[in-house]
Amino acid sequence: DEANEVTLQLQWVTQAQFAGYYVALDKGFYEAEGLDVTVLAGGPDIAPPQVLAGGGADAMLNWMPSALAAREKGLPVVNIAQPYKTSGLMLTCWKDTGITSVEDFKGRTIGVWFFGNEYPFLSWMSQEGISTDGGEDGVTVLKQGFNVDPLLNREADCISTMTYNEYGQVLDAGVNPEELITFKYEEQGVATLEDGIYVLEDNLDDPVFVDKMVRFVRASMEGWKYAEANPEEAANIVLDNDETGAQNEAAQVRMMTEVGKLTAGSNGALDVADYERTVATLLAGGSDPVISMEPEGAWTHAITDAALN
Amino acid sequence: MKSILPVLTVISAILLFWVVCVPPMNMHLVADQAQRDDLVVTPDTPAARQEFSGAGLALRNAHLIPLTYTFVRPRLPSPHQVAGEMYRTIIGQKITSKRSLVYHGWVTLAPTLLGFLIGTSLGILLAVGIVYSRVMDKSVMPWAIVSQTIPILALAPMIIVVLGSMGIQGLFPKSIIAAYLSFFPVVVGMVKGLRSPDAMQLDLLRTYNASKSQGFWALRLPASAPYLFASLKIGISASLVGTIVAELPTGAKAGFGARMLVGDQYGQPLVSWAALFAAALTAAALVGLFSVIERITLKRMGMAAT
Amino acid sequence: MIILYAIAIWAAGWWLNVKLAKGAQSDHPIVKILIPAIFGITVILVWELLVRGFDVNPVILPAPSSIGARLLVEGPRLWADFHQTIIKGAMTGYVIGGIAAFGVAVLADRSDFLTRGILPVGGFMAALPIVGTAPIFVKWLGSDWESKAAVVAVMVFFPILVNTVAGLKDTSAMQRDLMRTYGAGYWPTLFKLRLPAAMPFIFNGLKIATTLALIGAIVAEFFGSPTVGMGFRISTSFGQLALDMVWAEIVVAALAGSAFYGAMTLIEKRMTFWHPSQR
Amino acid sequence: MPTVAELAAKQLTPGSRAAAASGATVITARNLDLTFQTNDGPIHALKNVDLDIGKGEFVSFIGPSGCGKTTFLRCIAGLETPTAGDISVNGMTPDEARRARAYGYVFQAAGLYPWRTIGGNIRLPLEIMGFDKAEQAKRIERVLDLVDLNGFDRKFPWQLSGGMQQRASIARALAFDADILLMDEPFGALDEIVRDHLNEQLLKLWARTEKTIGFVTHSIPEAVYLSTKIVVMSPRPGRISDVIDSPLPRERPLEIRDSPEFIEIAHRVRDGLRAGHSDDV
Amino acid sequence: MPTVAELAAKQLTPGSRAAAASGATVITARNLDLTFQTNDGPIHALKNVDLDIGKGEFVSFIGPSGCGKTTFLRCIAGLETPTAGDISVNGMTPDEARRARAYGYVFQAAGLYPWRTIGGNIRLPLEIMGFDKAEQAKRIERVLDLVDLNGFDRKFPWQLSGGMQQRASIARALAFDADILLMDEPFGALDEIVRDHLNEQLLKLWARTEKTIGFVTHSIPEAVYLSTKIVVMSPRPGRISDVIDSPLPRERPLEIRDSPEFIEIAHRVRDGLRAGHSDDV
Ligand SMILES: Nc1ncnc2c1ncn2[C@@H]1O[C@H](COP(=O)(O)OP(=O)(O)OP(=O)(O)O)[C@@H](O)[C@H]1O
Ligand SMILES: Nc1ncnc2c1ncn2[C@@H]1O[C@H](COP(=O)(O)OP(=O)(O)OP(=O)(O)O)[C@@H](O)[C@H]1O
Ligand SMILES: Cc1ncc(C[n+]2csc(CCO)c2C)c(N)n1
Ligand SMILES: [Mg+2]
Ligand SMILES: [Mg+2]
Repeated sequence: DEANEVTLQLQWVTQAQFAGYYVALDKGFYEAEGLDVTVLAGGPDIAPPQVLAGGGADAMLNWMPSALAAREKGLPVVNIAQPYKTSGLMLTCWKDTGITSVEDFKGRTIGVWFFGNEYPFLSWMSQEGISTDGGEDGVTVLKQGFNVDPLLNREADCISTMTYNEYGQVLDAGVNPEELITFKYEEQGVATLEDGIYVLEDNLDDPVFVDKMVRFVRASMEGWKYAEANPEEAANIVLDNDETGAQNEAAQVRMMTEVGKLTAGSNGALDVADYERTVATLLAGGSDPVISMEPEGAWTHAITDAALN
Repeated sequence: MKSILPVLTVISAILLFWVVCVPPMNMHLVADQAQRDDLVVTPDTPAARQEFSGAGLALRNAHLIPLTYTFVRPRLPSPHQVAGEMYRTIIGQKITSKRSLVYHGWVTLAPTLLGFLIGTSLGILLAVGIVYSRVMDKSVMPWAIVSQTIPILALAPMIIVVLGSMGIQGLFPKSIIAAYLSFFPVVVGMVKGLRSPDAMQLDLLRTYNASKSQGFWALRLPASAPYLFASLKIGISASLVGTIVAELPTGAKAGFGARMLVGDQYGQPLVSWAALFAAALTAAALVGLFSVIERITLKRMGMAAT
Repeated sequence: MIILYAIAIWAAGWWLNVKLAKGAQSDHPIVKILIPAIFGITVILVWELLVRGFDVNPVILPAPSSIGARLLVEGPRLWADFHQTIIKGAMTGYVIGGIAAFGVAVLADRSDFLTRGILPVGGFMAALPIVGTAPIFVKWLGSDWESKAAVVAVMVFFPILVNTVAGLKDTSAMQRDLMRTYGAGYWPTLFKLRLPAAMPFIFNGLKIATTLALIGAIVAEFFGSPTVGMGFRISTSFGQLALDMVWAEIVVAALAGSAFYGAMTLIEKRMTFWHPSQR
Repeated sequence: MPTVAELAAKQLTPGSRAAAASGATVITARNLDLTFQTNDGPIHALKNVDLDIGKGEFVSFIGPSGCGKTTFLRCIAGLETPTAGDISVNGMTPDEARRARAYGYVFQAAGLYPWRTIGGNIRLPLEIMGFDKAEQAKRIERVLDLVDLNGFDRKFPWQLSGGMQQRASIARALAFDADILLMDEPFGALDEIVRDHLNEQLLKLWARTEKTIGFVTHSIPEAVYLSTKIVVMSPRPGRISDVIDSPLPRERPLEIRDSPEFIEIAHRVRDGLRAGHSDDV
Repeated sequence: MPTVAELAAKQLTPGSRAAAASGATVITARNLDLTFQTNDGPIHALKNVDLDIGKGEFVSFIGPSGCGKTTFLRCIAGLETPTAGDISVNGMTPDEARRARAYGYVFQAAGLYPWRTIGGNIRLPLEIMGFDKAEQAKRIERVLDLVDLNGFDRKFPWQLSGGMQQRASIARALAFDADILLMDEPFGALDEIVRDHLNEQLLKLWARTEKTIGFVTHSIPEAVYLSTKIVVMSPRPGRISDVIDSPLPRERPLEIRDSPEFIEIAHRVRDGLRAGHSDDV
């Protein structure tokens, strides 16, 4: 029934990046809250905000830059919880290219994810005053596909990686960490919030929906904390839920371990300071900022306040 | 049957070419790895090796060539690697297992067949409309052509969201994409087929004062049978491609398309290659099935004389 | 109410077309263009009306008017994308694939053995879905247009091959015997009989290949590209929920595709004027 | 060589056919005009065509290519609408007559549907006209018998020789009870011997039934051999240039073609033809 | 009706053609046998065929459908290889003769290449045989003149009537200097008047040139009218059942067809044909 059904749209395929939700599902945490939760896997052509707008899901996971951009586009999404405290996004470069600092990016080729995931990179570069249109003083940007081949093939000098996934893919390909140099957004001071839970603003006027979300966030956070504590079990739960049968255990355990580091600092409630840093980064986008004005009402503590007490 | 030997010959030639290509294609990666494993590699830095072509590097490092055939993360896997992966995932697994390509094949096949059914029915209906109505002929046909110039992978996510917002999920959205790709060859073929009766065959029915529907069932439809089968064979493989394309924006959960994507993302090229070949084999089998049905039907209709 | 309006517009468009199609001038070239145009305009009007009337979120389906606005404003960018994807990617691939298919067809045609061997294997290759081949070519040839051209070349190869092979065989026994009575060898027979006779078939293949070429080049960009190109723009704008830009690119793709197809049809008309279907 | 008189003496039952032929007119064409509009301008296919065909007559149409023979036959069958003039069939318009199933039409080529067996082809008009199964079977058997094709009903057209296919298409036209049989060069593609054979058969059939037959041919001997009336047409615009009533007796062995009377008529037809034939072949 | 004697008297230059006809044999077939292997088993298309054709002769082949006329013509042209027996053309094998451009072959249908103009079609063999441009143009003009098609060289085949196409295909066969003209039912699809006209033209052409002509037809009058020698064939297996040397004079107005001599030969041909014709049409 309406009051207890929740559909969650992920932003990528089934993997330990979303372990908390699968654990909550598998361990019956949702059930214990009386919820009937459907987790929709994502993929390369799924824009979670659009799914939300179309009514295909009640809640979505999204990176905050993308969510705020959607908000400016006229799709009022609101952050109701933020299980990820820390950003896992980084650039990974070959050390033998001689890159040691951001300044050295000039004249290089860098792989970037697009599809709404390019905002952090673009903000960073514009803060550094580096053009993204190529040339001697700018970087040449490649739209990176779904693998790390551009780096391995040396088509790109650097590519975007997540600490928990693509970086591991590079290592799995036989590369030693010493061959690489990484630039974490977190360390560069341009970190933006990742993997928050968002809903449509209108829905928050509906007490039934709010109640549903309160229970959902509570159970999800329970799932996350369980996953952090039991990475191997969590990874296996993710594997059970992976219908492609192509994931392997070692990679998921590693991913879960890395993800645990990112979620560890969060109890689910959005840290307003993090939010403000994210907004500031995005607004600082120079001539072409990701968002043009300070958003309003883009987050609420209402759900987490109720959920965590 | 007469084709077996020629096909085998061509396949052998392609395999040979393939095998020859493996060392140059993989040599850079293999050399990088060999160096990490403390083997002798010339030249001895990756950056220096970038200056050489794959073939040039292979000639300089002949001792590494065998490694190119067994490399775990090849740019071009060797044929036996693909065959091995296919064996493991087709024969070596229970067909209900998520690791079985048979299971994924079925996940892809079901929407393919449904989509093909929808696309074919729609295509035939449109063709009938176009043949019997001047207005439809003149107004719909150009747009049917335009529809095929629209990149489906761009439309697919939107179609899926719109259907999703109507609460339709699972098999059906993929079938719609499959249908979108398969209706066109059917329309084109059936319009040709339904128009294939010559003036004399049509006039014969006029002398009987036959009705339009009698003309359809007794003349136009049977006359279009050969065209229909030709279209069906194109349509079914288009439908399969449509489903695989649609597997990405529907949440790449299972099916050949999901295997290709996930294999690619997690650095398992063999998973992708096996899924790719399995998909092509499935298409070949479906086309073969229709060829058999075609032969039987046309024979019973007395049209397979020569 | 809105639905009623939509139905009314639809009915009006249809009525106009029925009049035109049944009218005495229905074979006039202008009318031939007018009828599908009216059909298209009707669809667009109904679309605009429904989107506005039902207040459809532009993130789901933008109104034709906003797509039109994008087309006007984003001209230079659309042109750059078109140049990257269609001119560099699709056209190059189309030419390479076409020439390769043609060459293989002529080769296969020399012996029945080769034909029997090559056609099924070519059919198998044609069934390789683009979702699988595109990442491989991007991996091999890099993210720029070369990999797109390769994807396109593979996609167009088979339809052109099959049609050319069928065309080269489409000579009557009498036409071939005539050449034999002249004691003509392989090459004169190829150039004076088989190739001209194959033209209608070859064009059939070339026309099918036009739409494939476009789709191939665009879709391959989803798997890696520079920051320009129609596929890049579609995917990126879609991620940014700029659906009007997505549709603007789709409109460009459809226009380019139809123009390409139309151009092929025109060339076909000129080159195969002698064929009954063109008279 | 037997003379016409001798042949006439052999004729045993002249009365019945003569009576039939002398019956009421079945087809009346008055001042028929037909112009086709084409891209290259109008083509005047029929001009001022006047003709009466009596019940039970066998009328041949002969004339150079493009003189309107087929067009006129199609007008009779209501497949073409004259641009001016009147045509009536049994007092009805051709369209009405068609709805009343007045016509059996045999096209120049056999035109059998290749996906139907011989039996299936003959069944086609019967199905369309709604005969019941039993009746269909009975009629198919009867007409197959009539054209000497018993035992071939399960064969497909391509399994038969050209001549047999042609006979099957005649059987198809005979399967339902059309009063008027229209045949457009039915034997055009056959060799002379087969043609002779089929000509004899056709005459026998005509003798057995009461049908009115309109028959287009390019062959002068064929026209003379078969007809009670020969209509010579000439082209540009298509019109009737001569109508010859045959004095030949109704029973006609093949040898009659060597009789002087026969040759006499053939001469007249040939002269009529040559006059109408412009030399731009 | 003029008698043969009267006609012969009109003949002004009988000597030249008679001399040509009495020349050396050009084509010799000895004990020719040809069996086609098909899915349904072997078909014995030619059996024990013996024939000599002298230089300048006009030989017609006539016989029921499937008796091997086309097959025999194709053997002469080296398009088909006999399974047994010997055939020689000018002392060479047919293959060698073909390479020496001995043949002009006219197929049953015109078989013009639709993508070439009439002129282009006639140019085709000239291009293949490597004539230079000027020579090509000269010859095209000459043969177009010969078949009365001047002014049509820029037209495409479909813009011409069937008869004109047929003449173009004859022109194509005449454009290069083949000694032997082989024609397979070239006038099969034409109406009687056009046919008469072309028959006359063909005879004139033959009279003008020294060609040896092999001619397949279904029409008895045509065979008798044209030939110096009529070869009657019969089927299953295909063999020669009669060879008739025509006593008709070489100059033949169309009226000769009504002469008793003509009818006499026609009778003999018809009898020969009927004997060979089994009644399974
Ligand atoms: N549907 C049509 N449209 C235009 N012109 C036509 C059409 N049908 C026939 N004609 C023209 O009308 C004239 C008479 O044609 P018709 O077919 O009646 O001739 P015919 O006497 O039957 O000739 P044939 O002996 O070649 O069959 C011809 O010039 C022909 O080109
Ligand atoms: N290529 C072939 N393969 C098999 N059988 C053939 C082939 N060509 C001819 N035949 C058979 O050989 C026999 C003689 O054929 P041919 O074409 O010489 O006859 P024809 O006398 O020219 O007949 P028509 O008057 O019908 O043209 C026929 O039974 C025919 O079916
Ligand atoms: C088309 C497309 N490209 C990139 C991302 C970015 N992204 C967000 S989460 C994630 C998983 C990392 O392992 C990735 C790649 C996306 N969602 N869709
Ligand atoms: Mg006609
Ligand atoms: Mg023949």
